[in-house]
Amino acid sequence: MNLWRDIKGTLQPFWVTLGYLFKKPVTIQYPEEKRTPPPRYRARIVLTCNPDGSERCVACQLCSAACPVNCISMQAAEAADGRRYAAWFRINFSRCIFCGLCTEACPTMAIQTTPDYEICNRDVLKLVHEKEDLLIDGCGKDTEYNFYEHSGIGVVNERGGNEDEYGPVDPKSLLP
Amino acid sequence: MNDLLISLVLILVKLGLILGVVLTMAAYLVLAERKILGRMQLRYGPNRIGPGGMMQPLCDVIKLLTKEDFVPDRADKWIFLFAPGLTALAALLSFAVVPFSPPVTLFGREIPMVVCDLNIGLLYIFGLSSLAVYGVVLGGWASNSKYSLLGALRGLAQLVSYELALGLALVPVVMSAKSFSLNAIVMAQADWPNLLRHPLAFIIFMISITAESKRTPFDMPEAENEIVAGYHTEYSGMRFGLFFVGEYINLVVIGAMTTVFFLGGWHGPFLPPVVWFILKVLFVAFLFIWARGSMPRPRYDQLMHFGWKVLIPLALLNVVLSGAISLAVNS
Amino acid sequence: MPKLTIDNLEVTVPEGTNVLEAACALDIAIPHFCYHEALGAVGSCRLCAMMFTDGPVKGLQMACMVKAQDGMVVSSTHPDAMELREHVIEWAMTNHPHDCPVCDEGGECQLQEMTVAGGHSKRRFRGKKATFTNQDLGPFIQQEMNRCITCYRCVRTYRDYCGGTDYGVLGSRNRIFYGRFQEGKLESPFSGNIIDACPTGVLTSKPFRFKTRLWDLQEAPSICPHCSLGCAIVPGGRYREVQRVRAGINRETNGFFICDRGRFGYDHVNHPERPRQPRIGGQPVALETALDAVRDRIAVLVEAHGPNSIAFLGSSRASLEANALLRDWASAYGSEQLAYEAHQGRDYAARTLAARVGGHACSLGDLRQSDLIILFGADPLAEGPMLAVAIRQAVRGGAKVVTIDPRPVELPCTTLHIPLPASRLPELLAALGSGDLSAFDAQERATFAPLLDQIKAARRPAMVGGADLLGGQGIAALCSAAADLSTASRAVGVMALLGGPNSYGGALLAGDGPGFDTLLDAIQERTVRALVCLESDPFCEALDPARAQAALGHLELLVCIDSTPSLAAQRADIFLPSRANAEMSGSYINNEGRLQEFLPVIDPGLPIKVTGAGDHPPREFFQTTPGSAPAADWWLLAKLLERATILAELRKTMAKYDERFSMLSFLAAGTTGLRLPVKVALPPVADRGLPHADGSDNQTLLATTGPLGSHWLAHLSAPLAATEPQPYVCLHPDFAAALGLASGDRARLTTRFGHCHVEVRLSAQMVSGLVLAPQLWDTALEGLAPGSLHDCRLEKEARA
Amino acid sequence: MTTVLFYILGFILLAATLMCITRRNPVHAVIYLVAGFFALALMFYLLGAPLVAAWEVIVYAGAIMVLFLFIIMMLGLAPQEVPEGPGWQRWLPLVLLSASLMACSLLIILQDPAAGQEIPDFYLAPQALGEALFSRYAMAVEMVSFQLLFATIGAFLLGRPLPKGEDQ
Repeated sequence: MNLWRDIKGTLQPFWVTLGYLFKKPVTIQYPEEKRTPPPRYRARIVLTCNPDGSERCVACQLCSAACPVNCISMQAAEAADGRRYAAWFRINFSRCIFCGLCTEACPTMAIQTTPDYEICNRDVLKLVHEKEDLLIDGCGKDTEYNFYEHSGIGVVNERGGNEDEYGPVDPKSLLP
Repeated sequence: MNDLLISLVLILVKLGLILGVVLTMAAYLVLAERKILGRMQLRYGPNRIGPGGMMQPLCDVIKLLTKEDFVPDRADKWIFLFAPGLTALAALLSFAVVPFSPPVTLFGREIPMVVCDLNIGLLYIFGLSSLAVYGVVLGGWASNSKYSLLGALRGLAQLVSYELALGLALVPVVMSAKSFSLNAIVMAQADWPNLLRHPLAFIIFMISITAESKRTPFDMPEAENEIVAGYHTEYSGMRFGLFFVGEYINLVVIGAMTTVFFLGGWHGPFLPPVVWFILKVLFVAFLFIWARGSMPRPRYDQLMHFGWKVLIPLALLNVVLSGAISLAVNS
Repeated sequence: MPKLTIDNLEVTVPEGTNVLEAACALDIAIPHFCYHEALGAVGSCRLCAMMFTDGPVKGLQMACMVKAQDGMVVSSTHPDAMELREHVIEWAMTNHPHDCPVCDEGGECQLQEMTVAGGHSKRRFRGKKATFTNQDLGPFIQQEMNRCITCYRCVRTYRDYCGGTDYGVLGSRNRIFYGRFQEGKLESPFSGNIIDACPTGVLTSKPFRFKTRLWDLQEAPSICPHCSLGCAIVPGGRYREVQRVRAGINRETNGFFICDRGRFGYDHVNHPERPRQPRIGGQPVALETALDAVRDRIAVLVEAHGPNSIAFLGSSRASLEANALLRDWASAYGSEQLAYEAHQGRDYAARTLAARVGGHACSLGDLRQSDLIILFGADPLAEGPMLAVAIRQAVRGGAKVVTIDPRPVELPCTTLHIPLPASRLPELLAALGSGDLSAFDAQERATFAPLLDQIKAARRPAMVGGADLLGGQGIAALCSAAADLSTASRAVGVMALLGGPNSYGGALLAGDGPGFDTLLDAIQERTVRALVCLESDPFCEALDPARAQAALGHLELLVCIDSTPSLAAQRADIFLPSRANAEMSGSYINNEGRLQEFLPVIDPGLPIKVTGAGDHPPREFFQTTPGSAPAADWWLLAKLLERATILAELRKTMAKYDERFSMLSFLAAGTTGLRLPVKVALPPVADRGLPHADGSDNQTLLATTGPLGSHWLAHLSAPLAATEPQPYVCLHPDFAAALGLASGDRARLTTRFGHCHVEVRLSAQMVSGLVLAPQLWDTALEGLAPGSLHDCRLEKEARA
Repeated sequence: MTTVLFYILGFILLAATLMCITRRNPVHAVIYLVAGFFALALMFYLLGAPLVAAWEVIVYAGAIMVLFLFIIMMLGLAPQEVPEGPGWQRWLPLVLLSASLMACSLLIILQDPAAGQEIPDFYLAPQALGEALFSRYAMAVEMVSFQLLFATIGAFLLGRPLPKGEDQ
């Protein structure tokens, strides 16, 4: 019967909450108890390096474009060898929502999230991390990839020196 | 003249006592609500300030007092400023007629344990509860914000609608006490409480008083996931605090009213009457907190339908039935 | 008017339209690379394939190569067409380096879009990629040939449309290479257009390299402030810095392209020495203090010496609104000392043009359709570069071009050049108008008589004049000649190259008021004691800077409103910083009377790269942005006049000067603008003529506008610095031989502004007996106001 | 004492009503009207009719004026002008009225008018009222309620949205 169902539906939750009232809470008492997040946890963002130790980031601004809260800003610049790099790179962790979209957008595997979640600070400016705060000495989750070995731009190797390229053509030659 | 002076002093003492107890109760009800809700949701609730979070209300008060008191641009400033006070005041004043213990004889003087035993006490409470709506409505209107206005409109319609059912639910109580005086109503329940005599009235009363006090599940005027914070969206600091305290004083008042009207007031075995009274009030307060932990918010139109199409006819029917029964029993 | 059906939608298009354009008219997006509205269709990219299911043409065809015909039924979503497009994109991508993260085209790359639109997502080709070695194409263009998809757009833009000769296509098969035969700077002054034209990242802007992604760029439709043509541009800025300019589209003026001066001349906004703080007597003060000081001190002077002791100088680069408010301000005091251009030749030219051109005014769009164009004392590459491109389009359509000028006039097309001294140009115009060439000698008559016949025979002739050399009298003669040569069946178009983007607007406001030379006289006589300069620099822009500087020294009060570190800004008693046109809204009226609006791109402020002073932008925070004091010129004037600072309100008050200004309310940025309707009754202009050299024993020097980088705003732009020439003079070979000079010699040029070491260039197109020198800023040649004649001495120097 | 209170309350009532009809802002007018109702309620109390006093507050101040407010807020009738002059001056009347009302209420509570026995049949008992309404004046009460019912139905009929295609 409908009325019976309604009354039951109204009273049942009271019973449930009353039961919960006497159960042990599931809350983890954070500063006293800590948990170890899984390796793929999305917390503090870092900039990783190539296997050869050079910076991975090419300042393509895809992470800042993907960022839904606009917490990443940077300026690209050109090194002497034509390499594009970030002249400055800034993540405002007081804005960051740790969604991880930046890492998905990154074409060079440079920007990665880490399980280090304890970055709270009373001084907001200390949450604004510059490139030197973000750079780590390691490859992070991807230990092989080096963008410039595949990009076709002669930075790591000479032009045409990557494994899937012929050497530079001579447009003035008519030989096949 | 001496007599007048003594009665004045007595009134002031009682006022001070009530004010102190009620405000403390209100403050700790906030904590209690947060802790109980927390446990119902398998959390701890506030537990950081003082032992078991007992100093939390103090911190809240300090925080509210030190926050910026903000008046929105183009708000109707004066109405905006006095509206929260109106809410808190109306709730506090209701206590003037609540008897919390049988009269005590002190120094040969019989002192009624009520500030003012009005013979229209029930109507007085009605009057004040219908005035409490002004705080909500004017505050919401003066904020010059669409959410506040929507909250105020909702609050207004809700309060007006459920006041009818509330009044009708109390008619059997008045009929059996044959008086509007709360003292008389309590006295009339010396043998058994009205809860047993008028169970339907009790249910209607509880539902409509929940709506009247804007508590969950009938917190439409401040439904935070629809209209930010409703009528007090634009309030900050202690003015918000006044709305907040008003709500919890109201909770105490409701507890007291329910106790007086249905739970037999201070009557009870073994324990002193005041203790019985306070225990009953706290139990009712717990019921409200429990309801908040258990019930979802209905839609606004559902609320209106329920009030006008179910509750009021039911209350009318209850009046007729109670009248008939009491006629039959008496004759 | 063929009527065809595309994707079940019917459309009627003009005769000669191709199917791709017809689809565009229906807002059906067809992927394409090689087709471009300005360049036309060549059908080389094979991407716009559509299935012709019914009608005169059937089968899978390239939409850009098929003219729309009646009864065609076309499908852009036919599976065959989609499959072909997908394969074409896949082929185009076989050699692509997949380096989008480090490519500047990212975000506005048509190849990216077409790859996604074409459905190609996974590379199947497992072979190796061909690679190329890039060329250094100079300071403007960065080349990355690996990304090329051989659409030929760059060559068609550079060679065919803009008339460059030093860029082309080399090689064959998959070794096709676009570039110069040898590395080196691209010579065409329109080379930047290949950046816009290239659909991928092969050709990108070098000054903009790695600066900003398109999605981070703040862009807004604007009007180029560099010359009077009023080309549509779209500046882009980020981090409080204007970083690039791309061509806007205005089919009535520039079409789809702009010149390199407009494209790379944005940097004056970010100039490191740009004054950004109000100053009184050289000391920085708050804006309110400066505004009060201006009001108070002018009020004191008016009180003491009457309203005419205050003179006002408007500007051809200030917005129309600001210039109108300046007139309001002058009339508020009752002052009649109001001029709009410090260079009085240009001033009178503009006023004469505004008063007399009438229905003859012709736009660049009209000019592209002309069949005969005669340039009288106009050097498009210096005074209005896009005119040269427009002329080239006319020539490509079969037009003849004649240039009559004392200078050599280089155009990217075949021209007939007739050297003639500037002073004789009005005379020639009068003779052409009347048809009476008797004043000329037989040889000259032999040249000009066929010209007269050609004009009379032409269907759409146009005459172009330059304000610098013609002055007011010359422009008057140009307008009269055009009127006389017009017949009932066809009118002769008139276009004049004026001093600045808003010369025409200033001229409309100036009416028959005094010229700046009159004001100078009054200043010299101490009847004028205060001068208000609105974005103009009388010290440098006046026709006779020496006299101007001497006279201006007498001033008791010099108020300057400017956005550049000009001499007037440095010497002003009270200085108010204004915004550059990329930082504010406003409107200009270009040289054909077209009212156009520009919108702000960025807010003023010191660029982050300056405030950062190093690798990072600053980590402190301020209540206000450093360097954000500059306000729009009209805003400052409205504040001074204590008016509401709302542009729309100010515009409503402007119709009292010219009822045509009521059109301002209908103006929208990014459109073709609004051509002012013809108004006949304009006050006559009293022209005092151009001052000429007295012809003493030395040589005569004709000052002229320099090429790209030597205009004031362009000079302040760092990217153009590389193109700014070293001081040079140009001589006729015969004259040079008489002086004992040869091409490439170093010479010492002495004028009354001092000495200067110059390089000697020779040109047979010069008028003999004349030394031609460009006005070059920050050199001894900076006092040479264009169009003025000076006495000079040229001596050969031994080579260092 | 009672007489003095009566005159004071009378003055407050008149003043509040005057303020009510001169306000341009409808919400402010309502606030003054409510203050007037209070004064009226106190007067009823003074005259020995506490029931009427309570109903005055519940029905008029608590229900009818609230509905007025509802309509005003729903229709957005408040003027959009910026308040003129310093705010406290505009609200001085209300503050004064409220303060004197408060004082009067206190006086009434302290000096229970019943003590003086000035009016013999003091409290108008609910029973007496009920009997008067439903026996002696039953006809009149019924007529009035029917009129109210008709008015309600009429308002509903006039105000309901017309069915499609039906013209006025």
